[in-house]
Amino acid sequence: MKKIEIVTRTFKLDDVKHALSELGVTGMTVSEVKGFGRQGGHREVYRGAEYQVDFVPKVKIEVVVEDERVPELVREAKDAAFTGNVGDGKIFVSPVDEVVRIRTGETGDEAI
Amino acid sequence: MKKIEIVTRTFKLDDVKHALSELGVTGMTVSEVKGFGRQGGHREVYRGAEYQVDFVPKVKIEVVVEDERVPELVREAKDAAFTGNVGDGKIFVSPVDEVVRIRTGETGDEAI
Amino acid sequence: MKKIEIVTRTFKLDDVKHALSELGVTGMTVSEVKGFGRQGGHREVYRGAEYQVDFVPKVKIEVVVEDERVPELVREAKDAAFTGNVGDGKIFVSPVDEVVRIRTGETGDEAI
Amino acid sequence: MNPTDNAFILVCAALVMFMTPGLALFYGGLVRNKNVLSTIMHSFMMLGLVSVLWAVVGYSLSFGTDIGGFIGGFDFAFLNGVGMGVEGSPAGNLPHLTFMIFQCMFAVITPALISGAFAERMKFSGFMIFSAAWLLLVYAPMCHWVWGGGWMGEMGALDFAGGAVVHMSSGAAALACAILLGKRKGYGREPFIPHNLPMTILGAGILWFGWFGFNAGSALAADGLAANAFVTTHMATAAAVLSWIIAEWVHGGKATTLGAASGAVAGLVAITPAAGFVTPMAAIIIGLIAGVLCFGGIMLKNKFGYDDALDVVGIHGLGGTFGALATGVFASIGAEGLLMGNAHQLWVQFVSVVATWVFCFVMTVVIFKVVDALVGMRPSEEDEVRGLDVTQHSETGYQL
Amino acid sequence: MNPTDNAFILVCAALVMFMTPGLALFYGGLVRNKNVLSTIMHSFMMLGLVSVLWAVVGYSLSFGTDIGGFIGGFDFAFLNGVGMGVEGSPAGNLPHLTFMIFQCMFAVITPALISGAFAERMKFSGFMIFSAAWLLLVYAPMCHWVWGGGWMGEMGALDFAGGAVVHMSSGAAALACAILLGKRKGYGREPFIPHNLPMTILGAGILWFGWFGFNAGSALAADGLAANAFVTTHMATAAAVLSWIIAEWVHGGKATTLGAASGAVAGLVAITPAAGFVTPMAAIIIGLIAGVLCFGGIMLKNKFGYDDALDVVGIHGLGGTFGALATGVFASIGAEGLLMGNAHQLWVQFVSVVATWVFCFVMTVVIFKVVDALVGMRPSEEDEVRGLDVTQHSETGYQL
Amino acid sequence: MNPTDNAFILVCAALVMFMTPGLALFYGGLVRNKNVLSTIMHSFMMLGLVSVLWAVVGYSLSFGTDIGGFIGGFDFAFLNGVGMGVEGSPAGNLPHLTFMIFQCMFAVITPALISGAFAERMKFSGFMIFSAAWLLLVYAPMCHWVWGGGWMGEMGALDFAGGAVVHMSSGAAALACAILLGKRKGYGREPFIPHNLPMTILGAGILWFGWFGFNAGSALAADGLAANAFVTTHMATAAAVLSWIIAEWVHGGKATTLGAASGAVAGLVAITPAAGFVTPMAAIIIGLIAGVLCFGGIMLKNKFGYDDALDVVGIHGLGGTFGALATGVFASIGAEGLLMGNAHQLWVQFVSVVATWVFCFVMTVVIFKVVDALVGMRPSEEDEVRGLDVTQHSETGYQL
Ligand SMILES: Nc1ncnc2c1ncn2[C@@H]1O[C@H](COP(=O)(O)OP(=O)(O)O)[C@@H](O)[C@H]1O
Ligand SMILES: Nc1ncnc2c1ncn2[C@@H]1O[C@H](COP(=O)(O)OP(=O)(O)O)[C@@H](O)[C@H]1O
Ligand SMILES: Nc1ncnc2c1ncn2[C@@H]1O[C@H](COP(=O)(O)OP(=O)(O)O)[C@@H](O)[C@H]1O
Repeated sequence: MKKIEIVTRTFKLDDVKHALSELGVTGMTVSEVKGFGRQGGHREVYRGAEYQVDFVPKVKIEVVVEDERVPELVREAKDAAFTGNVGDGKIFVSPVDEVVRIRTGETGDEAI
Repeated sequence: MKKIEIVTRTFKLDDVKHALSELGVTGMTVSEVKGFGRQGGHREVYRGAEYQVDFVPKVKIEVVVEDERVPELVREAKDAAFTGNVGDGKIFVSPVDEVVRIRTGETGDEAI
Repeated sequence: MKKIEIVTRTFKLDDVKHALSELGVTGMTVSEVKGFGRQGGHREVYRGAEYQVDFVPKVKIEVVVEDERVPELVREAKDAAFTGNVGDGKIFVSPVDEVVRIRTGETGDEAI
Repeated sequence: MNPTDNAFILVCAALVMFMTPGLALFYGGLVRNKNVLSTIMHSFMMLGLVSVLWAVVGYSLSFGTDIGGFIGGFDFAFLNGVGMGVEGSPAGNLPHLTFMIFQCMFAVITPALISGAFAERMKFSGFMIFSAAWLLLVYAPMCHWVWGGGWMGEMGALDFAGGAVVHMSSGAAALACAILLGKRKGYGREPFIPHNLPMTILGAGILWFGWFGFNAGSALAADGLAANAFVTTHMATAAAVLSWIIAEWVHGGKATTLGAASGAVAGLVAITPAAGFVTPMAAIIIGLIAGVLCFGGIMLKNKFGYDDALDVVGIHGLGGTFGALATGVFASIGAEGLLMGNAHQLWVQFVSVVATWVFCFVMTVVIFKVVDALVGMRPSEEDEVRGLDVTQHSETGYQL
Repeated sequence: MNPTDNAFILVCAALVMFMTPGLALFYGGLVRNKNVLSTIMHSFMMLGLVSVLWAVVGYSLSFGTDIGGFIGGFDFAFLNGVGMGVEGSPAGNLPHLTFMIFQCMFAVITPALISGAFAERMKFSGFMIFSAAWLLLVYAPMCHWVWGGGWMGEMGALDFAGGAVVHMSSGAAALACAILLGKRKGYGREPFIPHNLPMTILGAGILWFGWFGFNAGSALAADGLAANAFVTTHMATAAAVLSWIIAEWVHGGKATTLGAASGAVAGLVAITPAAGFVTPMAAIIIGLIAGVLCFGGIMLKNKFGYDDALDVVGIHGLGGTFGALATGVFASIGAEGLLMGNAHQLWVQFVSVVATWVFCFVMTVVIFKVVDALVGMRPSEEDEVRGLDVTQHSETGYQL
Repeated sequence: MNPTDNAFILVCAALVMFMTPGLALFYGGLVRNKNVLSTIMHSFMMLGLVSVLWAVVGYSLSFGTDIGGFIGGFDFAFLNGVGMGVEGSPAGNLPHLTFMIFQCMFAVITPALISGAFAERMKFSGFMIFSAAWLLLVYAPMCHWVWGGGWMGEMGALDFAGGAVVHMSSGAAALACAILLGKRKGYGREPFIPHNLPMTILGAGILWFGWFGFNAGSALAADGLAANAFVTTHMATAAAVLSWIIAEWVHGGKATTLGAASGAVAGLVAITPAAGFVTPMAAIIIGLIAGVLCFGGIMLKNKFGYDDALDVVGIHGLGGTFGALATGVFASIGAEGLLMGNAHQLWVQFVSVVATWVFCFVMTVVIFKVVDALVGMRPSEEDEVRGLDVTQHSETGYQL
């Protein structure tokens, strides 16, 4: 099994979720993160003291899937998250050895 | 080494932490996440505008351990997080190549 | 490719980011997490009811890099995050199969 | 009509009105994130529900022509005869409308106070029906007994601004509700940590501010008595803040912010019945005792095993009771208490305390049971776990 | 000079001033995280900008010697002749300065109200210039027409505390701005969920509290009329809270916190023109209707397709209009409405409604277009997406 | 006794009391998350500690029979002789209790103001002892000098509502504390970003609102002078909001929310000594200058290298000093300043400024050193890093 991690713009969360759901993904886990990248940050000023804030709010979507579904899901997620502007983010795929569903005790592909 | 990721109900955090501590786990890292799954979400209404919120607050517990301890820890974590209702969550196990303890510079199993 | 995960003190975020940037890292993703470890927590009291809080705020920095850069980056990140006191945190290295840049569709090392 | 008194009491009425949103924040900060709106609603809705009920019939039941010392008649129903002049006004110096609206604000906050006891586990529909019934069947009689010409006032019980009418009554009701509703799911196992203490402190600040209208306004005139009530209110509160955090510090080694805020409310409650009857230095003594006493009361709560979520019993019930008795001890202005050699006053106060607790507790049990049978008081377990904001109101407090 | 009235109106002026920070919080809680400061600034800055403009020339344009029923002269520019005594004071019982500053607070909050319509997508520079122009070219004439000796007041239009001057005017301006500025990016696709409802409730509480100064103070004396306005204000608001959440509950099965807060504001708005002219029971009827009406208005909004972000049109425009007409129906104190057999009053009210909407809408369009041409009103798309706090003010609201 | 004045001053006292929770929020929003409660406590606890001290002996030291122009005697200790009538009252129109409690609220907020300088790095125990000593050894004499019959008032120094007594004194103390306590750990390296600016704005709104009680109430009567002080307060504040954000905009290209809030406080501070002595237009000039001046002062701070965490020196010290001198320039009501040809007044103001700074600075250094030796003022480095909320109070502000 593989974990697909999609780091992208916060307002794209719904689109990506929708795209993955369409393809039959029934579970995913989302976190709010701060991204540092080419997109650049902004300046903040408090009583004259300036701070450069390099981090931009992003959303990270993690979904664990069967190996064979990876290419399709990555493609669709990429399309859903795409705007074409700097800051669209990245998709990472990494190996997962085992999955357990807590409620049923199922393991492996069945547990996804 | 392996990373065990437990995504489960927020109010189960203490139970899971306790179960793992009992087995000698001395470190873990926790994040607040939002889960999408079979459990379903809820509806919100603001001045008549309805929104379907599919995400449920969950907690993600990450713990990196020696390979041989994985089965035992997964079993105990599963039991601690179990309620039997939809939404209990998942446990994912994935490979970790290297661990470094920043304070001492130790690496590998020693650093856990 | 590898993912380097650095879990460390929140106020070290800027130092680590700076150290990695110096070495040419152009992207990373940061989350606020709660750490449980040797460092210990604190007690809280609300109207006489005591709670032991075992979790300490930490920051998790995730950066995906080419295999060959791992040793150097881990070393520099370790130095940047070091204070020498309990609670400095851990660095985890794990395998990544694939990376996609959403904006361009580039994959592999190019997408980092 | 005395325009100065009118101006003063109208401003005081506005201050008392402001206490209810203040209470909403005070309570709202103490619950968990997922119940913040539900808790706020329990106070805020009283502004809507009770005010209208008050105009329709509540005021009349409280201040209409006395019927057997027990309740007022329907003469003022629908504010009939309650006008811009002083005709019929219980306070001859004030327009009848001014007197009515000042009293309205007291009626609004009293059921809101109870809601702290059942926070985080009450159905909204049940809450609304319960509160309406409670206002008419408990508050209105109590108010009549004490201030409307009923038996308690006739007996000579002293209650300057509502120790019995507002605080003991809500404290007794809180105890009944906490017992009948049962503990919150997870009570004793999961941590119940206030989700937003700055909000609670803001609420405490607003309560303190508004309470000047509550107590000084209860002089019903802008005279020296109002000044005295203002000063005793402030001094008792300040003293209770100090004594609560000292008690905490002795007990656990740390002074807490929540302790300071709780001490303030304890002091405000305890001085309420006494405000116009005692001197400022007596007020400081009352405040010092109130802070320690209510802190102790809350420490004891765990022994009893009911889940009074936000400590309404410990603060309003206990503080109000202590204040009523302390009035019987320290009264020296316009009345004489034990220290002036008048033990009888303390006895009268004691009778009023017992009668208030018994009446309010029993009536609350009855109302609770009836409403529970009608619409149910407690949400399903799943709803309680998800949080009342989403399940009762389809909203969430924060998107941060 | 009447010291009691002076004391009362000064306190009322402070209460009305407090409404503007209250509005800042009410609106601030309703927007998204990234625009909270920008939204707050839209209200808070009016305290700075409008107050100074008012002293310089605004007051004089409103209350200076009448020129053709349309505008005041420059006699009071730079507060010339506005002193500690009653000379020249439009209210002979009040120091001229007291009258001036009470009116100032009304002028401050009116343009702040409009800002709810263009929240989350307005350039700060454009906003400041627009507001300054609007104050002098729309508010000052409107204020003069109704209260300063202008034609609308002469015609006999009743507006006790600003139904036309404050609420219809800002509602009409809001409609114009919402249409001209266009929808927020993502409107209809992304969720626009209030980021901090407890803050909105706090704002509503402050507004309700301060509104006693607004309406009761508009009696300009601490008399029975003030008491009546105080009571009608409270009762209409309470009734609208109830009717709004009942409407919601009928419509969607749940009563919401935002509904309760919105109902409160709707009730406050609707009673404003009527407060001193109707009885408390009529106020309850007005409140009950206002809650349902404004809820319905907001439900309808989506059909029209303009993005009035925080529903200024639905609440202030609609509520103010209804209140003005209701005054023509229910007036019975110091004036006679339809129910007293005086259909003419309703006609007068109707004329004032139409004139106000037309004048304010047209003028706002003109001002908007000119300012847009000068400095631009809408930030770049990228700035809007990043949020106005960072891009307009180089700050973020929270670091939690 | 004048009931109107009594009503007015009681309400003003309530308003001034409300400023202290307002200050708690204003300051609380500016610190980091982990110190929000500690910072709030620094203000809130003054309501408890100072009020009781004031009743016990503080009031007497300030307003008791003058001893050598320097301090009051013990005649009013334990509020002895401070009653509901006017006997002994420094204001013959007010009940003695009313005068006492109005002054009490000033005493409460002054040490709270200082706390902004040592925010995020002060032990709670040290803070409490320091504040108690400071109240009795610095505030009480200063208050006596200016208002209690002491030498500064006798000399003819003008201080309408506390430019010297409240703002310069706390500013000078803040400077001493900031220097003696040293910089916060990480100062200049880590970002110190306000964690909750909406809370700061709310605090600023409450301060502005309450300040009407502070300044207009200082007329001690509901007369035209009160109206004047009310208006000058509002206008100076509004002007300072404008001038601060304009200065920011010229300096860095953006107007900030924190700038608007800071400008408001700067204006309020600067007009405080002048409020009853200058005209509204002079107030606008004073406000315009104050905004730019305090902004500049804060810009300069970094050059000096002390860590005045929340800019008490820059706003209260500098603003109060400027206001005191400006009073000597612009005074035209009940006194004559430089512009009326009376250069002597400016000289008197100058002497009072120098004396205030020197006395308060030196005394603060002494008190600080003694308390530091007794219990220690600064927490351990580890405690400071963890945050004062957890380490001093065993609580955390938010669970969001
Ligand atoms: N090497 C990396 N490791 C982890 N996260 C990354 C990496 N590179 C980019 N990211 C994440 O992707 C986000 C977008 O990257 P950015 O360079 O701004 O734009 P783009 O993806 O369009 O080139 C970043 O904010 C960061 O969260
Ligand atoms: N394939 C997946 N990848 C990542 N997270 C998942 C996946 N499936 C489920 N989850 C996480 O587990 C949580 C619980 O899953 P859910 O389907 O609601 O219940 P259950 O685990 O009892 O079947 C989800 O909210 C989500 O956070
Ligand atoms: N085995 C582990 N798995 C995941 N996270 C860990 C593990 N051990 C430690 N951590 C993280 O590292 C942080 C620091 O660890 P701690 O034991 O307190 O100090 P140190 O790293 O100096 O020994 C913890 O708060 C936790 O977030």
